[in-house]
Amino acid sequence: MTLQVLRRSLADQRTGLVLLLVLLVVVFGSLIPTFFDDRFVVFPLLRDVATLTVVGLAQLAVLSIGHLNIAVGRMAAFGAMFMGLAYEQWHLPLYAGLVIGVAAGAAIGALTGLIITSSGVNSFVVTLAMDFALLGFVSLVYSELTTSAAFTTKPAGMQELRTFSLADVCVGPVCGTSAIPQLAIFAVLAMLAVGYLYSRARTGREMLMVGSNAVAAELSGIPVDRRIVGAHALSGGLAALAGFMLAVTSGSFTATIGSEFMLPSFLGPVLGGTLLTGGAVSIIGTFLGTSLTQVIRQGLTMLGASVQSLSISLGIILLAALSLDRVRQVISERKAVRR
Amino acid sequence: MITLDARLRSNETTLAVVAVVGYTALVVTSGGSLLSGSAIETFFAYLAVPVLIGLAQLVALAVGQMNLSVGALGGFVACAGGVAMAQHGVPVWLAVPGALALGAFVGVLNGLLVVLTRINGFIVTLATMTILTGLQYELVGTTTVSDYSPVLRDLGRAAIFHIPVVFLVALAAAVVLAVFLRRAVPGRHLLASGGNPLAARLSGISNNRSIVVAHALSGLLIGVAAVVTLASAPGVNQSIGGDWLLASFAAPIIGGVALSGGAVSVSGTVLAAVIIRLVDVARAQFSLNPSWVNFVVGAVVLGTVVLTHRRGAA
Amino acid sequence: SDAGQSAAGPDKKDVSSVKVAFVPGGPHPYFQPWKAAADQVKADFKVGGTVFDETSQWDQAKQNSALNSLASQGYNAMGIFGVSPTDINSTFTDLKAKGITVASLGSCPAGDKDEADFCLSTDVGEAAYKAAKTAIEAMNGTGKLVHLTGNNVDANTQRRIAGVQKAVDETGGKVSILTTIPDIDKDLQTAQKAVADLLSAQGNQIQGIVTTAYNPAVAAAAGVKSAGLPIKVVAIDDDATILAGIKDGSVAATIAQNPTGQAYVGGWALAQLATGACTMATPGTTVDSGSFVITKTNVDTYDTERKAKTTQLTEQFKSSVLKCS
Amino acid sequence: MLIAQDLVKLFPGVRALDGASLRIEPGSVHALLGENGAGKSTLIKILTGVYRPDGGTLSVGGVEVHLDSPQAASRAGVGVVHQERNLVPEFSIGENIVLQRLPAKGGLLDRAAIRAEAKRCLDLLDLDLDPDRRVRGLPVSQLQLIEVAKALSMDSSVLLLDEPTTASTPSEVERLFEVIRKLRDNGTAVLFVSHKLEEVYELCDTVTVLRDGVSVLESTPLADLAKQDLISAMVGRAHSAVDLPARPAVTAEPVLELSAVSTAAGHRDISLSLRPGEILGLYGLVGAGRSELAKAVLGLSAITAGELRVRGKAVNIKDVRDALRGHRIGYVPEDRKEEGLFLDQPVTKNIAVAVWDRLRTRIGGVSAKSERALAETYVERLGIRLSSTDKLVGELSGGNQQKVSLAKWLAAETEILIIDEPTVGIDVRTKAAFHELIWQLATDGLAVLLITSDLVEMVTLADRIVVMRDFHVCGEVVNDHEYEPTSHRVMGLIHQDAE
Ligand SMILES: Nc1ncnc2c1ncn2[C@@H]1O[C@H](COP(=O)(O)OP(=O)(O)OP(=O)(O)O)[C@@H](O)[C@H]1O
Ligand SMILES: Nc1ncnc2c1ncn2[C@@H]1O[C@H](COP(=O)(O)OP(=O)(O)OP(=O)(O)O)[C@@H](O)[C@H]1O
Ligand SMILES: [Mg+2]
Ligand SMILES: [Mg+2]
Repeated sequence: MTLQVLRRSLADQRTGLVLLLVLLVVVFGSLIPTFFDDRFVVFPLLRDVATLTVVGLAQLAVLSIGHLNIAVGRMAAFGAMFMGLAYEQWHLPLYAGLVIGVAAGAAIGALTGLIITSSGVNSFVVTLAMDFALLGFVSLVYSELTTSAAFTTKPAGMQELRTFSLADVCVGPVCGTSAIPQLAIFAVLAMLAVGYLYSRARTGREMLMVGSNAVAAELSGIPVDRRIVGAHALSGGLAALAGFMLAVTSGSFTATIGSEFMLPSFLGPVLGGTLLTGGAVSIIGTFLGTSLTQVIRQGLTMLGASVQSLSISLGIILLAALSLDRVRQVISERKAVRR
Repeated sequence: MITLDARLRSNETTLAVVAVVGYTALVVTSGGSLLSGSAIETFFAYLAVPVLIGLAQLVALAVGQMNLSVGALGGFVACAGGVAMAQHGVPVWLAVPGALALGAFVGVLNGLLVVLTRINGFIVTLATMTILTGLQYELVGTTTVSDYSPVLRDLGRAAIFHIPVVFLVALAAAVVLAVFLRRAVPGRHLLASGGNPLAARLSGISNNRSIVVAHALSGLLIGVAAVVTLASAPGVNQSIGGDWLLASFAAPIIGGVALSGGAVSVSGTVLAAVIIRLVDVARAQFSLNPSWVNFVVGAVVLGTVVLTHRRGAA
Repeated sequence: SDAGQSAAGPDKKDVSSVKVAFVPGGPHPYFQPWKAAADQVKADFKVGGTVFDETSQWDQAKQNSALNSLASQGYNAMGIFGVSPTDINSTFTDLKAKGITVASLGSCPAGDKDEADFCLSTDVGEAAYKAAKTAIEAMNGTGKLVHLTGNNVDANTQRRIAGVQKAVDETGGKVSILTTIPDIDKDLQTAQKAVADLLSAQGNQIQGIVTTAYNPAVAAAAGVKSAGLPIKVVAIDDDATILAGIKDGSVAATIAQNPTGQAYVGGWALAQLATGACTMATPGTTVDSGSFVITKTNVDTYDTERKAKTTQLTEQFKSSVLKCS
Repeated sequence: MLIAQDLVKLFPGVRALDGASLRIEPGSVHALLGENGAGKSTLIKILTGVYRPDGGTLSVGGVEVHLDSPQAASRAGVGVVHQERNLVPEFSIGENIVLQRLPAKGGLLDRAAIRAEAKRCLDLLDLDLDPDRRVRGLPVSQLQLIEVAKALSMDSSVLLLDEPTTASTPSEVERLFEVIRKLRDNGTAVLFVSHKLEEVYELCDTVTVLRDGVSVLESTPLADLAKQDLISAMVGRAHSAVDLPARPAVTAEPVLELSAVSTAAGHRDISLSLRPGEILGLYGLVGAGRSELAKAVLGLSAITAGELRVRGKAVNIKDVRDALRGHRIGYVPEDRKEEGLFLDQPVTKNIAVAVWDRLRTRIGGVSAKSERALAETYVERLGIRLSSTDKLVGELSGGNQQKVSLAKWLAAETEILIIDEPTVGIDVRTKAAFHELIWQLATDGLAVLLITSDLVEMVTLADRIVVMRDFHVCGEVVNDHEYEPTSHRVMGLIHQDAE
């Protein structure tokens, strides 16, 4: 029994990620005395990890059906734009604006899904075109409605969300740690919801089956088109949530929100074991993959890496991590055979 | 039943018609100024790089791979060539083949990494992209290198009957690539690996070799694009290659190349690059705000996608 | 300078306890003089340390992360070029809340409020105005002008567009703006292509080009030269490529800014504030670091003028911007 | 000539071969038999250098060889048709045929040579196909023959055929056999894998039987063996095909009726009716439009005229979901890999996919426990061989995959079940079990529409047989379960229509 658990966890890609993550944290921690500084290092690091994990989940949602979302960043900008509008033009409270923005993101995602299902054209092409359309549209709205290309109105609670940690959440006399930002709660909720969706809910499981074999899914009574639209809507909604988190972190709602999302959106899920071909997702893996890249970046920055050595080392560590993973896979396969 | 071949061909016809109609419309609205020698020269000069990077992506797509490192590799090779000539006095006759070899070499590395680690090519090239971006910055920092080989730069501006030499280079690359993929045995092996890797393997074709060859060719074509950039850009700096990635996908995909591998269209890719170029020209001619251009291009593509690809009996 | 010695007293920290970080928005030629200035600040004012960190890569999130890392390493004074003018005030607020002295260098936050202790920067609107004026002069006061610039959805770009517009308005219709092309600063080839297409479509109607971003400036200089059109190009900054253009005549003029002065004077003022030797007379004051028209005539001498401006800036800080005990 | 000795092959968790031996002689046709998953395809893949054995030796012409790649095998003179289709869809038929040795002249493909060589191989099989035509879009039966042509082009001294006839019409099979005999007479050694024992007796001289990766009968002359001996060698016990007892006549009202239906797929004027507890056979030659008709019933192609009635009510079925939920109609597709299964998903999900609604816990999620329990029920009921229900379906042998595909629809508990070619590539024992199962399901009240090209199977199971040709119905035969007369009447209908 325990042996089997051991073997299974050895064969799991995520085990490698956890080990690597622990190793890196130990190495950086011993090299950099201030690496565990909760105000300046851990808190902001976790805030970024939280945001990028949600970005990763947004990509994961479409990877589950074997699609890609090239427009993930721009959907974040689109959703964030509605939040900005809600606060600046309609004077809505924080969470009302959040709901409107996420709904707008989900709507644009659903529209993308509808275009894909009604035309049968590859998602790469459609989301690429959508990326262009949104890039133009969002800029136009901002230059039309604002003078400094940003919605700067901050509704009540936004500032707190930016700086508050679990230390500000108390149950009786017991308060949380000041290292964990409150913003991370959004990421945890998103992970729980998406995790439940794909492991337990029929809808999410059916999305995975669509990713695995769309024809068989259709012939098994799965409403394939609806699942495709659903996955894209989920992707858009999560992207908008990530846009919100980024806007809260950086301070205002601008057209450039999400322009840096594309790379991390793939890194997290793929490092974590989500297939690009569809049919398998890993939510924890997405979190681990995102953490890994952010920890590497943070550690290297603190070690005083220059711009160039930062990218070079990041690339090399990624390759090394994945190659190690490959070695581990080969070993665990051998073991299984020689049993 | 419409075969894919026929569909590809009809796709190419459509693209050709769109290109001709678009060009004619721009000529008419410009009052004919687009027919002047210098306008034609400008039109084609900036087509060379899009065609080359589109082809570089096409080769990778042919085996079912993606090459995300096109821009980073192109920028790196261009900067390496520029720095070698300007700061280390490497003569141009050595620098140009050197740049091509460097491109191909990094391509081979990409391919070998994919084959040896069996990591998805998407991820491998993502990692090499990051590395190459760093190397490019390492080479030039924030400066623009421009005082290198006048011979090369004259060639970059030279034109034969108003057709720029750089465009002819791109066109020649396209023709050679088309012949290679259609008629040469290694080219067929490459497409077989892309079309059905298992069948290819069972027929004695090494998929690993196909992948390495495809990445090497992709790198080589990027090397050519880098040389063209060296010749025709006002100089090379850290920003070179920054906008190549999406452009490299746009041309082959609009041109009818399958993302899953095995089905390619060189002429479709070239035609798609022409159409994308027409959008630039229109933007300059009508002084359009780039935001509007992006929005309209995106919306029009989405609209046509919906209208022309209605999933019917297919 | 002996300004560093003024920091002494019971409730004041020693100047060697101050570590100053200079954080540009990303890798860009404009910031390169900051590097030397940072070393100069360390040498001249005996601060505990200086660093130049350009890892932000033009991403506000990455810049915030870099700033926090620096803070954790004990940097308690920072001169920052905010990536996003509308967001940088939040970053300033955060840093100040953690006891860090902050200056906005090279660019001021959008809006009327500046949460940093002070902003020492080129007045971008003013610089664009000067550039346009110079271009109009070179065009002999009539004709059509084109404005090439950077990211359209950036508060600074909007200020530049307004600056150019102001100069054109002052001609009373003799000069008009043919077109403003934003979003072409991302990379050199995009800029080059945009310039070439512009010249090929409407080149014979254009008398002047004013550029307020780096890549378009390089591209415009080269494009006009190779097209052989009699267009006057006014560029931005004094990168070697552009100075070469001025010397060979392909660039009529360029507007140099004063990054060295920003970092040097800014670094000194930061140290004064961080030790507690001085306080701001009015917190959040904006000081113009100066912009300088360079033409063929002063291409070899403009730096003297700029150095004078830097000296004048130090005086200005001592006399009116700071309040020192 | 080709001798394999004590081959061992391990896959994660499976000993696919565990001491398999075999000896193929020139000038003879050697049958390789065994149940699904016995290791036949694995053995062939070792003989052709696709897999490397974990133990054992191989020799060709008395020389020990190590075939570590498909090239090495073809150099050693071994040609093969694998069980799975292996053609490059975007290439022409000609290029596919000569893919292993693309002829070149001056570095470029020699198209004329390709065409000539392809034509030669196609002619051998009497196939009238244009070598320049693209492979994509060709029907399965032709793909299979093109693969045979591809194997022939190698002029190999050993030819291995892994179930080459599963998709062929009787005349195509006959044509293929003639070619095989000709090759045999010219001294080629042929290995032939099939689950159809009639074919084996018609064609083969010697036989090897694999059971669980071991050769239980090795290179024995076939003439000495009765069918029953072969079957008991394969299944490991005496096996007698149960004669299914006659079933009571069905009188209930029809649950599924088509009257004068025409479809967008090209069907004209199709009428038939199906009652609960009845097995209605739909027979026709390959391409007669039976699968398409099933898909039209499921709403996958539009009904353009006529009426579809379910339980007496005219209905308009939108899609499979509607068919399943609204009308309790299920469909087991013929192409299990493309249409039936999720190969990279575990067996559990493959079986439960259509019934997740039923497996929900109180708080609404699908319960993994009841999912597993459900899967295990059907794994046991259908005798699916696997080490764990978490195994990916793609790792099962062909026959076991087919069982999973059926299990999904049994689990869905439909009242009307359309079963398309259920026993293609299925071994005798499983086939008998399948027949019993289908018979039992019908007896329990399920309405079964059975599409099969296997006339024996049809006569064994169907109560009535509707015969189709060219997308229309050309007649109906009441099955008296006597093979000779019934099959004559069925074939008669097909041919009468042709005149
Ligand atoms: N690639 C593989 N990975 C893991 N297991 C495999 C693989 N290929 C085959 N097996 C296993 O090896 C065993 C033998 O399979 P094989 O395909 O050789 O059977 P077969 O005799 O050809 O059956 P069938 O008649 O159904 O085609 C089966 O248990 C199968 O599950
Ligand atoms: N000779 C052919 N050439 C091309 N396509 C064909 C040919 N014969 C049949 N088809 C295709 O096969 C389909 C119709 O066959 P269908 O599978 O419905 O028949 P079937 O009677 O069920 O045969 P099978 O026993 O193979 O399932 C159609 O899609 C048709 O286009
Ligand atoms: Mg088999
Ligand atoms: Mg059929």
